[in-house]
Amino acid sequence: MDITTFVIVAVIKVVVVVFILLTGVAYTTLLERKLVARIQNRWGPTRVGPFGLLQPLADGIKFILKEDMVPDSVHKALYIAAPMLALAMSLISIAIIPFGPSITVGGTTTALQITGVVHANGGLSDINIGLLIILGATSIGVYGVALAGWSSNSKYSLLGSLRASAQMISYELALGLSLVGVLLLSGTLSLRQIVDAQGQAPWWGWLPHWYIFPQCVAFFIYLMAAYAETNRIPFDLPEAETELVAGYHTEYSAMKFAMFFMAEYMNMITVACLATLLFFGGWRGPIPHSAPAIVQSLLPVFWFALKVFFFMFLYIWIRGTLPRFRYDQLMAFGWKFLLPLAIVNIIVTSFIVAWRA
Amino acid sequence: MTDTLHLWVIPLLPLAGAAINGLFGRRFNNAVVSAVALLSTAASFAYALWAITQALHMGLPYNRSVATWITAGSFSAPFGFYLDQLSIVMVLVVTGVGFLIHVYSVGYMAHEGGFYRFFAYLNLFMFFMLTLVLANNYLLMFVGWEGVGLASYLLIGFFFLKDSAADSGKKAFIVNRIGDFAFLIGMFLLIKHFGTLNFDGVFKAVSGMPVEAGWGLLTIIALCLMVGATGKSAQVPLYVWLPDAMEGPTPVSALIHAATMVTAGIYMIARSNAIFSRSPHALEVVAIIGCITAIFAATMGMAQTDIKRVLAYSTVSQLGYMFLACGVAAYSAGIFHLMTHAFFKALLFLGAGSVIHALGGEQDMRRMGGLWKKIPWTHAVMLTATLAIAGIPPFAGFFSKDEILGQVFSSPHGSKVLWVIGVITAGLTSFYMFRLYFMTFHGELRLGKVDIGEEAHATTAPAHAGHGAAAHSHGHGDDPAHGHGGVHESPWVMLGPLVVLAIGSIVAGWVGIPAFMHGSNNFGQFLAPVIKSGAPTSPTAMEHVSEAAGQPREEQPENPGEEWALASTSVVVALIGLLIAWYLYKKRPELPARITARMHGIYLTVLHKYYIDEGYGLLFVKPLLALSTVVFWRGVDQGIIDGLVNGAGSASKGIGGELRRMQSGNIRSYAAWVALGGAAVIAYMIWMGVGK
Amino acid sequence: MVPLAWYLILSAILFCLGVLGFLIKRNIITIFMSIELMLNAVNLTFVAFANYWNQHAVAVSDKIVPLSGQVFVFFVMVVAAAEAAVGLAIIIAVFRTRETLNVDRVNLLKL
Amino acid sequence: MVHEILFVIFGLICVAGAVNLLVQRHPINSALSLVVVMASLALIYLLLGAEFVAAIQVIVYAGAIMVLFVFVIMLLNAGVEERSTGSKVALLLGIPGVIVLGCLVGWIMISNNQRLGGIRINTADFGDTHNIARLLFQNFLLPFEITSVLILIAIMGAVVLGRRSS
Repeated sequence: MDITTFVIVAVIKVVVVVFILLTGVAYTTLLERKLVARIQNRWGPTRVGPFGLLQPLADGIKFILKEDMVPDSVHKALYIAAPMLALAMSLISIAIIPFGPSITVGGTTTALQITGVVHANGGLSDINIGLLIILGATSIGVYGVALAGWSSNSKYSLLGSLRASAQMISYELALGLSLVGVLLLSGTLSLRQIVDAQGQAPWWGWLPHWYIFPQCVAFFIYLMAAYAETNRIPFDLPEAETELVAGYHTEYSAMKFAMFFMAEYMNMITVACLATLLFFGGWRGPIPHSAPAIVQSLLPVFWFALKVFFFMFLYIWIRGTLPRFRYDQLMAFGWKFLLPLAIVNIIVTSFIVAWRA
Repeated sequence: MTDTLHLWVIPLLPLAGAAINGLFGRRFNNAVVSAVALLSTAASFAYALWAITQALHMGLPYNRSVATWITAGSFSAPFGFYLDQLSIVMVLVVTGVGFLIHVYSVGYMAHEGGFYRFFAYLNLFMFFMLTLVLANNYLLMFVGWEGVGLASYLLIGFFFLKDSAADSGKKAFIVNRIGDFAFLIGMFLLIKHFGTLNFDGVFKAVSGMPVEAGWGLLTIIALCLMVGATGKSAQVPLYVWLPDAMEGPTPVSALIHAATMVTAGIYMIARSNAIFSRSPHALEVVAIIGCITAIFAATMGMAQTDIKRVLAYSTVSQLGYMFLACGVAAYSAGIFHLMTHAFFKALLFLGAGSVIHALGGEQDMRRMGGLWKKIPWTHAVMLTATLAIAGIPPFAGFFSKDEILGQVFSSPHGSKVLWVIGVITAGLTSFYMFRLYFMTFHGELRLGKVDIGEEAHATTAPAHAGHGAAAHSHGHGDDPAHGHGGVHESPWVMLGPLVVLAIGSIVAGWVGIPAFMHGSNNFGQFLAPVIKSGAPTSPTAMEHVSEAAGQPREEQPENPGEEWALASTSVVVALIGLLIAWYLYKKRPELPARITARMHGIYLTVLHKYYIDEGYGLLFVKPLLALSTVVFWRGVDQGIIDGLVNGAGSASKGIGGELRRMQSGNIRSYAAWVALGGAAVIAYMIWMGVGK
Repeated sequence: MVPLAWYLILSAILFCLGVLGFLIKRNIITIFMSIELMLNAVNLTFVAFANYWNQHAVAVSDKIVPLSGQVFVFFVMVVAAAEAAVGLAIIIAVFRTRETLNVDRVNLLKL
Repeated sequence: MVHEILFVIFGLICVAGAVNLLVQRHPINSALSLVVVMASLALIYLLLGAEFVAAIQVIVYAGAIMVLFVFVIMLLNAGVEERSTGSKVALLLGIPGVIVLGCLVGWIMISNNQRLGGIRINTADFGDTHNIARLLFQNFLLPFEITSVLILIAIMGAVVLGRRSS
C-alpha cells in the first residue's frame, strides 16, 4: 500500500485503539467499584444512568470541570510534566500490543496492532523487540511517579514516590526475569511471534499450547510483579491512604490526578494484555470456519478481550479480598522470594530447552 | 704436569690471610693471627716455588689470562698472570723476604696494639705486591702498584694516634700520586697508540719500531713511566716521602720501604725495557736521575743521626744505583742489585729494629754505642750487612754494585762522569754505613748521657717520639730486663730471620760472579731472554743488544784488566770510606763535633736534607694549599658542589611545594589536568600525522 | 546515508560537554552525571563503528567481528551500572559525614 | 534524506540536553536532561539499526541508572548548587584544554569525512538480538562472566558503603 493510505490507516488505528482504551479504562473503574461493592456486600454506583453505567462519564466531567490548582513551592515544570509523562508512557506501551492477526476493511489489509505491518505476501510482522520496548516504557514510567512525589514538595508525596519507584524498580527485575522463561521457549522478543509460537499443536491433543502450562511459575511471578508494578493491592503502598495521605499524588487534583488515575488503569490493561499474549496464547481461541470473514477476523479480538477482562476481574477480585503488605515485607518478598524463584525458573527452563534442542 | 699452573693462587693466599685477620682477627689471640699470616705467606712462597719449577719445565714465558676484567670496545684488560725470569726473581724475593719479615714481625710486634691489624695490612701488601709482579698487563700491574701504595700508607700510619705517623702516611700517599699520575698518562698513551696494555701486545708492537733518535712517542711514554717509577722508587725529585716513611714499624720499613715495594719502579722499568731501549733520551734521563739520587741521598745519609733515617737515605741511594743501571740499559744488573739489596737492606733494617728493640725504642745513634758485646748476634748480622752494602768482596753488594759500575763505565749509554759519581757514591755509602756501625756498636754506651742538640731534634724528634711511644707501649712490661734498664738480645723469632738474611746477603751475589772472575754471570744469563726479547732489533742498535742484555764478556772481547781495575777501584774507594768512618767515630770520636762546628752551615744544610722539604713546602704545598682553600674548597666545593647539592635539594623542595598544589584533593582540578593532558596527546598524535 | 563523521563529531561534542560538566559543576552528583554522559558518547562511537565495520568489514579486514561494538556497549553499560551503584553509595556516605555535595568542600581526600 | 534529517534532529536534542545538563543548577533538572540525552541517543541507535542496544539503553541507562540518580537526589534532598570557586585550575587550564580537544577531534573528523564514508540503515542482521546474543555468549563469554562478577562486587560494595556505620 502507498504511504498515504499507510498514514491514514495508522491514524485510524491509533484513534480507535486510544478510544477503546480510554473507554475501557473508564468502565474498568466502574467495574471495580461495582465489584468491590458486591464483594463488600454493597450496591456501588447505581444512580447515574441504568445500573450507574454513566458513572464514568460523570467522573470524567467532574475531573475536567474541577479547578486545577497548583500548590505553592512545588517545582512547577516537573509538577506539571510528571502526570503527562506517566500517561504517555502507559499509552506508548499500548502501541506495541497486538490484538489480533489482521483485518481487511475495504480492500486494505492491516494488522490489528498499531505497530504491526502487513507484507506484500500477506505475512505479518511487528517490532522485533516489542517486549523490550514495553519494559523500557514501564521503566521510564517510574519517572512520572518519582518526579510527581518530589516536585510536589510534600513529605507524603516524597515518601510515596520513593516507595513507588523503589517498588517499581525492584519488581521490574522479577517481571523481566519471569518473562525470560517465555522468551526462551519462543525464542523471540516479538509479541506477535510469541503468540504464533503458542499456536502450535496442542499438547496431548487437547491441552492448548499456551506457555501458562510450562511456565506456571513464571506466570505466578509475573502476576505478583505486575500487581506491584501497577501499585495495586496488595502492593499499593505508594498510595496507602492510612499511612501517606494519597502517596505521590497527594498534591494533585483534577485532571492531573485523573492522568495518574488513567495511567494506572492503562498500566493494568497493558500488563493484562501482556499476560494474555505471553501466557494465554493471545487472541487464540476456537474460531468457526463457517462464520463470515469479518467475524473470523474479529473473533480473535473477542477472545483477546475476554482474556484481558479475566485479568482485570482478577485484579479487582484480589483488591477486594487481600490486605496490604507491610513495606519491608514487600521488599523482602520481591528480592528474597520472587527474584530467586525467577532465576531458578530460568535455569530449569533453559536446561529443558537445551535438552530439547 | 698440568699445562695450567694457577698462578692466581700465589697472590690470593695472602689476600685470604688478610681477609681472615682483617675481618675476624680482633677476636683471635696473637698466636692465631700470626699463624694465619705466616701460613698464608709461607703457602704462597711454597706454591710460587712449585709453580716456578713447573714453569721452567714448561718453558718461559708463561702467560695465562684467568678471567676478563674490562672489555671496552677493542680494548680489553684481563686478569692475566705472566711468569718469566724477571717475575720469577721478583716473586721469589717478595715471597721469600716477605716471609722472613713476617716471622720477624711476630717477635717485634708482639707487644704492640693492633697486632691483627698489622698482619692484615702486611698480608694485604703481599697480595698487592705479588699482583704487581705477576700481572701480564700494565693495568693489573697498576692495580698492584696502587695497592702497595695503599698498604704502605696504612702501615706507615700504623701508629695512627701519632700525628707525625699519620702525616707521613699522607705524605707518602700524596707524593706517590704524582708519580702514579704520570704512570696513568703513560698507560693512556699506550692504549691510544697500541690499543692494548698487555705486555705481549705492547712489546710486540714496540719491537717493530726503530730506536728513536729524537723525542718521539716511545720517549714520551718511557718518561711518563719513569716518573711513575721515581714516585714509587723514591728518586729525585719525589724521594721525600721515603725518609718520613720510617714512622712505620721497622719490619714495615724493611719489607716495604727497603726490600720490595720501592723496587717496583725498577721492576717496571726493567719490564718495559723494550720501550726504554728504544729511546736513548729516556735512558739518559733515567741514568742522570739515578745518579743524582744516589749521590744526593748518600750525602744526606752522612749527617743523619737517626739510625732508621740513615738506612732510609741509603735505600734511596741504592735505588738510585738501580736506576742508574737501568739508565745505562743494564737492566739485569739493576735487577741483580735489586735482589742483593733486598737481602742486605732488609737485614740492615731488621738489625736496626733489633737494636731499637734492645734499647727499648731508642733510635738516636748518638745514644748508642758499645752494643757489640751486649747483642752479639745482632752485631754480627749488622756487620755482615754493612760489609755487603759497602761493597766489600765477597759480600753480595760487591758483585751487584760492581756489575752496575762496570756497565756504567763500558755501556754505550753510560759515561765516565756517571761512573765517577757512582764510585764516589760508593765511597760515601761505605762511609756512612760504617759510621752507623761504629756509632752503634763501638765506643761506650751513651744511653741517656748525651743530650741531643736542638738541630738534631729537627730530624730525629718525630721519629724518636714516634717509636718512643710505640716502645713505651711495649717496653716496660712483665720483663724488668726490658727497655732502657737492661740492653738485651732479641728473641730467636727475630734473630732467625736475621741469620737467614745474613747468609743471603753473603751468598746472594755469587749467582752473578762476572766472567773476568772466572764466574759465568748466571744471573745475567738467566735474565737474558727477557732483556733480549725487548732489545732493539734494528741494525743501528744491534751493538746495544749485548750490552743491554748484560751479557758476559765473552760475547765482545774486552780486556779483563779494565774490569779488574774498575772492580778494585770501587773496592778501594769503599775501604777508604771505611777507614774514614773508623778514624772519625772509633779512633777520635770527638772530631766530628769539631768538624761540624767548623763547617756549621754546610752541616746544617745537609742535616736538614738541603731544606728540600721546606723548599717543596714553599714551592708546591703552600700555593696548592692556598689554591685548594680559596678556589677548590671555598669556590668549587662550597660554592659549586654544595651549591649544586643544596640547590638540588631546595629546587626539588620548591618544585614539590609547587606540585603539591596539584594534589589539592579537588577532583575538578584533577579533571582539568587530565583534560589538558588529553588535549596534548591528541595534538601530538595529529602532529605525528595520525589520522592523516 | 549519514556520514560516519557526523556520529563521531556528535560523540566528540557530547564527550567534551561531559568533560566540561566535570570541570564547571560543583555538585558531585552532577559531576557523576557528566561521567555518564561521557560514557554515552563513547557508546555512540562504539555503535557507529560497529555498524560501519559491519558494512565495510570486507574492505578493511576479515579479522573484525562486525557486531562486537554493540557488545562493548553492553559491557560499558554494565560497568556504568556498577559504577553508579558504588559511586552513589559513596556519595551518600560522604554526604552523611560532610553534610554537603559540593566537591569544593570535599577535598580532604578522605571520607 | 529522512535519515539525515532524523539524525540531525536527534543529534540536536542530544546536544541541547547535554548543554542543559551543564546550564541547569539544580541536579534534578540535570538528571532529567541527561535522561533526555539518553533517550535521544537510543533513537540514534535505532537510526543506526541497533534496536537491541537502543532498548537496553533505555531500560538500563534511562530506566535504572538514572532512576538511581534521581533517587539519590531525592534522598539527599540536594539543593541548588552553590557557585564556589574551589578550583581555578579547572577554569584556567581545563576549559581551554577541553575546547582544544573538541576542536582537534572535530577537525580530524571533518578533514577525514570523505575517507570515512557513510552508514546506511539497511542492515537487516545488524541489530538482531540473536546475533548479539550469539556474540555475547560465545565470543565474549568470559568477559561477560567477569562483568557479572564485577556487578556482584559492586552490589556488595554499595551495600557496605550504604549501611549506616553504627
